[in-house]
Amino acid sequence: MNWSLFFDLTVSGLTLGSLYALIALGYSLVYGILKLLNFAHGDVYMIGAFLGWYALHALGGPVNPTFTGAVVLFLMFVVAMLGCGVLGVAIERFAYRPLRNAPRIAPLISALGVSIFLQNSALLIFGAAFRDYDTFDLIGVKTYNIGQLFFSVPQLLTVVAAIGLMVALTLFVARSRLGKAMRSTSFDREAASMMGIDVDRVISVTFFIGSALAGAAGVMFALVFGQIYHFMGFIAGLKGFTAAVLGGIGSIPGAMVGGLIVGLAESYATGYLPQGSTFQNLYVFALLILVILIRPSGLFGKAAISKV
Amino acid sequence: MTGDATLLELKELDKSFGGLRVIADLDMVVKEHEIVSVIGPNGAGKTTLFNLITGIYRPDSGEIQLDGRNLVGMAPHKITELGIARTFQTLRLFLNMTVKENVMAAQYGHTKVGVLRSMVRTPGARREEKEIHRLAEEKLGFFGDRLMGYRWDQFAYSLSYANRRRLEIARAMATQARILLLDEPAAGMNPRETHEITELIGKLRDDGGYTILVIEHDMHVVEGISDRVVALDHGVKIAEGSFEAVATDPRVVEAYLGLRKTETK
Amino acid sequence: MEQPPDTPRIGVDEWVASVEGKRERYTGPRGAVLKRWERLPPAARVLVFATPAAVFPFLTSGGNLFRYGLFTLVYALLALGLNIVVGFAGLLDLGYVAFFGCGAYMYAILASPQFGNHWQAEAAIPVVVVFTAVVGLLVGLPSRRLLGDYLAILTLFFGQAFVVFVNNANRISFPFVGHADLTGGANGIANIDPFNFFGYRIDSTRKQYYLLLIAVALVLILLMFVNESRTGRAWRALREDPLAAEVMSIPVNRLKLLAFVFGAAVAGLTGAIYGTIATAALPGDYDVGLLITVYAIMILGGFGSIMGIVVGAMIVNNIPKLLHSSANARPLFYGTILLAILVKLRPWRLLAAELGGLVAFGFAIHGIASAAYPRLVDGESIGSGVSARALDHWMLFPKNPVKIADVAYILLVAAIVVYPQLSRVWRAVLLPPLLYLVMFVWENLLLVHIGGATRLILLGAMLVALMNIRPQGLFGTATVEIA
Amino acid sequence: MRRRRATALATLLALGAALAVVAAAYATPERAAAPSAQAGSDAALVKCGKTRTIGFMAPVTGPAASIGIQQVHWAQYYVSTYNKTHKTKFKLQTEDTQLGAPTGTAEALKGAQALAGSSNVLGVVGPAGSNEIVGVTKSLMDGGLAWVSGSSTRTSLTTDGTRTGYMFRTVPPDAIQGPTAANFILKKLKYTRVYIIDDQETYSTGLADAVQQVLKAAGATVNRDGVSQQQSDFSSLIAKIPRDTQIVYIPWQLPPKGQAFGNQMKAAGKGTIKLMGADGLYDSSFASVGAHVYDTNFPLNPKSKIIAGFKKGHGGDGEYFGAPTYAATQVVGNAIDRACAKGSTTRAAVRAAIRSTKIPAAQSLIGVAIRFNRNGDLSTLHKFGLYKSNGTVFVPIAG
Repeated sequence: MNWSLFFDLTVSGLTLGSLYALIALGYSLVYGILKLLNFAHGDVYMIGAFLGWYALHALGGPVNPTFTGAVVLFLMFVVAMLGCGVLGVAIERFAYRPLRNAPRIAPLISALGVSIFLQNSALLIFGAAFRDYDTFDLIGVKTYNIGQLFFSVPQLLTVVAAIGLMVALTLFVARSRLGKAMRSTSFDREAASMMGIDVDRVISVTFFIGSALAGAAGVMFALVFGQIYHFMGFIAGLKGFTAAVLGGIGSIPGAMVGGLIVGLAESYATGYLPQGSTFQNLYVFALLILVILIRPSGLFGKAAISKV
Repeated sequence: MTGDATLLELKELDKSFGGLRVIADLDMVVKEHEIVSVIGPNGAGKTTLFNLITGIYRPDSGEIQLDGRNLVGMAPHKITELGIARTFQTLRLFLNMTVKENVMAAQYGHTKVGVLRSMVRTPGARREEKEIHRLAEEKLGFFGDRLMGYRWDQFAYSLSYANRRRLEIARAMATQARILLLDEPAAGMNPRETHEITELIGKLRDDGGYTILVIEHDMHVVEGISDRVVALDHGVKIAEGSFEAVATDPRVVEAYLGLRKTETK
Repeated sequence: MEQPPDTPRIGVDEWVASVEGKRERYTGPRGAVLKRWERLPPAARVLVFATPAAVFPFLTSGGNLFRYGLFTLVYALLALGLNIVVGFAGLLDLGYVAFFGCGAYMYAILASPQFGNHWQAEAAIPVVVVFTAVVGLLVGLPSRRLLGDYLAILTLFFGQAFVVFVNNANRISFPFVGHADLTGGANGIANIDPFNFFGYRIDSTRKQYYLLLIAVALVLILLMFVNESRTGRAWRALREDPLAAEVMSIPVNRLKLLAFVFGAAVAGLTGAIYGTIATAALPGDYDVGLLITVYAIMILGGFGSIMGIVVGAMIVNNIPKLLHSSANARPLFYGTILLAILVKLRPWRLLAAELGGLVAFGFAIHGIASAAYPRLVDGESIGSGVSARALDHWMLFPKNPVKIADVAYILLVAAIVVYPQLSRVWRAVLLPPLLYLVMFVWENLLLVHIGGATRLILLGAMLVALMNIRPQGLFGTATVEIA
Repeated sequence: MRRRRATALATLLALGAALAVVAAAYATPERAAAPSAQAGSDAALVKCGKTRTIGFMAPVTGPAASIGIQQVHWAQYYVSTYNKTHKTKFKLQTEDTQLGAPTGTAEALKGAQALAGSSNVLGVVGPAGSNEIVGVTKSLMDGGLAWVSGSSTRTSLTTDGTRTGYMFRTVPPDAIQGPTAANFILKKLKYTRVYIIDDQETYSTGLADAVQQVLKAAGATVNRDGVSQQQSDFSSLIAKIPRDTQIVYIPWQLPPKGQAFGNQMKAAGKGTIKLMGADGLYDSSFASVGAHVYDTNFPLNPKSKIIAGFKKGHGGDGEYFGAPTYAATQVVGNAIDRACAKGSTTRAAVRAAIRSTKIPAAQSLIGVAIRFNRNGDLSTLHKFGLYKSNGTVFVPIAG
């Protein structure tokens, strides 16, 4: 066994997986409450990456930052998460809320419209060119290793931050008043509103959190892989979506595990399977189909018993 | 009036959900042209019983026989084709189809023309289509002017609650079933509508020739229609017999009527 | 929805009132036209649309026929197939364009130099259609167990897998046959033969157009017939409520498969035709983007509305092209806005006040800017002519608008989101500045990028707006969903 | 009431759309070419007038917009400099092909048909992608139009004989670039452990195949992989590259992707492995990865005034990927001028003029004279230029 390769693949898989998990959480949260596939979620993630870029450059750029690297990083995350959160709330307010009682497919289409709109607005404003983060200098391009286990600072940062955010979210949903309101709304929206829960507010908060996580993922992606462009949301959104479904859409731990599985599967497929990088997506899809066929509601999803 | 031939027979039926036994060791017989009411408090397993009979759930053990033929394991649509049709407590009409289309759609099972033939409208296809229309109108006609005439082309969602219940029954009739399973046909109705439904159920048996198994909470209705009453509690049959016998059975009173009698009567 | 139990009007339905209302409403010329339309037999309805379409080639040039006519029909045919799966049967199939690709590749294999096959069309088309139908069946099989969103994800992946497969199939060695370059990999399969029916070659744009017109008309009629048959009703029933459908003697699984198979067959046919138009089967042609386009068509047209699809195809194929030049785009844009205001703003006094306010606001801003910030007015509008020059005295045109226009754009998006939340009075007061902002962004940013991002931005915004106004699509009937 | 108004609005919109379609079909100047003109347009006389139209096909929008924009800039640069110094003017009729976009080659096809049907278009610059060319071949040839591409490199496009006399290109095919790169790796660098990664697009797979073939024939250890062009996370792929690999060859077409790949190699601790790109990556952003980066490109003339002028006009940015499109525009413009000597011309004449193009090295930014061989390839270019990064830009080195 080539341990070095295995470690490398694992590190890369975990990094990617954390990002997918963060994106998947957004899908899952929204799906849990509204039973809606938010197609525009991937594009929110893209906007997050761009907001981070603007924050970085407003703070003097990667080479001569106004503050120390850590502060700049922190501010980048804050800007991206807040910005995306507000964007998410606006999207819900404008594109989904008027359609609560419309046929199921209408909000899907509306979401599609938002996705096209965001993607091309980014093209319009940011331009078609790729933008570099160049933060390799800011936070150090140095690679550390423990034995044969190589990892870079951004990778470590991504995994740690992703896990931190997810723990925080889990606690929030489990402990806080709003979190409880979210759970009850997700369980039965009408009953929740009868119990005096402001459902609209809960939904707004859900969108805010999900989108903020996507924004954070966008910045992390750019820190690790260095580059952003207006079309980047689509593939990431698809993978996040896959992760959410794999883990059981609507379930928070499901999204995390699903994300990590997709990331690792992708990485190992690339490394070990024939023509791995070429057919990478095919392998991931095969895995997904397998999981769905065995457990139609995903790994952590509850099997819905249709009430007759 | 009531024939002697057994039409539907349940033998030692069992069903649990995640350790909770919803139907336990149930035996039951429905004879031809009989109206049998199933009563019991909420959670007694009444609707589950219907789901088992119509094949939506598969029993853990036991048999369901229609005319001596075991239905267990058959797909729901197959069971309906063999002659058991139902309505839903929660009303599950095809809301965005017209009244008449609802009834026509339910004739799928006993019609034959395939897609390709209907695409080119062969004479056979036209004939069958005409027959479907005729039958639908006949079934809707059963409800007097409630579902007649210009209402045929209205969408089902535009119907009042009571008419939706009627349409569900008409839809079940259109499958050419012999047994109708009516799940709380009078739920949510006012006294006058309830009275109408009671009369209708009698008419279904007398004029329509249907055998009827009905779940009902309203004791007026149960009293008015039942040849026989079966009381369930926690999936167990606790009493069976005439309305009077069951209603005065101490176990039933304890389980159910003791709490409810004053409210409903 | 539910009637309170003690309402005095027993058994009287809400719709009695609504029916009476509707009857009244359908008077006048519009009512007369609608009534006529409803009384027409399906074949005649198709004729109403097919006649102008048949005349179209004589009115325009080859390039226009290709761009506006041919592709409208390709998309219409494709969307008709999708309509069977999604519109009729209610199955969210996101891998649909893969069937389109299957059709094109299959025909390419049968009739191109790739394998030296040159089949006649009358033999190749049935083979292609049956082949894609079988693929549809295979994809449909696992779908029997899956509901809604899971079906969506599975089919989406089928679509992705298809693209990856055709893009890389040249790298695969198959068992038994060894290496066979089935799809030409990234290069695709070139030089596909035109259809050859018993020696008659469909090789010009006009011939292809008529072939497509016949295909669309035929599929339209067939679908109308199916829609009014037991299968059509069963599909709709299963769309409405699969469980109730199953209990009402409808074999839901078989009908789902049937919908998949027929949808795939139509897509396969379209694919073969498209293959002869593009003269090549290229892997990039069958990706998610096309799926979005086809969905947009079906949605605009209205779910389950067969005639609506044709109109949807016209809109989606042609509007973006019309917007291509600023000469067309400007009147179209302002026309739409004016129309929206005319419809929305009543009474006319308010309308006049708002428009007057807009004009005044423009002059005021322009006056202030030219006095205080001359940088804001030292550019000029795109295009020439009196109207453009007049605009220069009213609208701000910075010489280098890039940054300020970007900011204005973001501001505008924010304003549009916030605006509906305001009270009526504030909305009335803020309308002129908002409209001015819209025009500023349009003139300084959107119009500049009219060949690029603008068109798609407008498409996206249109989809959102349409869903807000009419969730059922332009021609769909209103649907009601129970929670 | 509200619904009724919405219905009215929807109906109006639909009617408006339908009307607009018909109106547009009438209004566009394409009507000049009568319906039957398509076949006859080959020999149809066109008055040249003061302003001559060059058809231009490029991915202005869509996923490949970042390279499309470069081509637009270079083509426009030619037109604007030409128009400043000449009495006759050129105009570009741009058709957006949206390479790699939603509706696939459909947009390219429509664009080609529009150009073919637009009687004042005399020649075409573009399209960018090899697959697009496969798609539009019939449309353009039916219209009698010649096209000069500045970026399609699939060898077979010119050699398979289907487009002879119609297709030309100002960028040499894979058959020239591939061996140049392979021989450099084998003979100059003397490397034997090579990793090749294509980006699954037609340009890239073609080049990768060509290089792999030569390397394998010489007995080198070659690993081959492919990665989707849409991907920007390469970490797992990088993990797979053995640490004793000497050079990674990535013939991709998006320089920023090459840059990201290089940076991620460094981040993974594999920054010592050499990298090599092809003309698609010839850009300062790829060069900025470090001094261990090599590249092949058609020899640009660094002293060319054209390049200097372009840089000045575009904020110092080279955007070299678009440079051959300048040459392509130059070829078409030049040919139209010659064909128009008598005031009117035909598309056939323009084709012939392109075929006989002779632009001297001094006026050409690619460093050599521009002439075409029988197939439509540059006859003056047999070898690619080799470059090595100095950390920020590529500098030529000896092959």
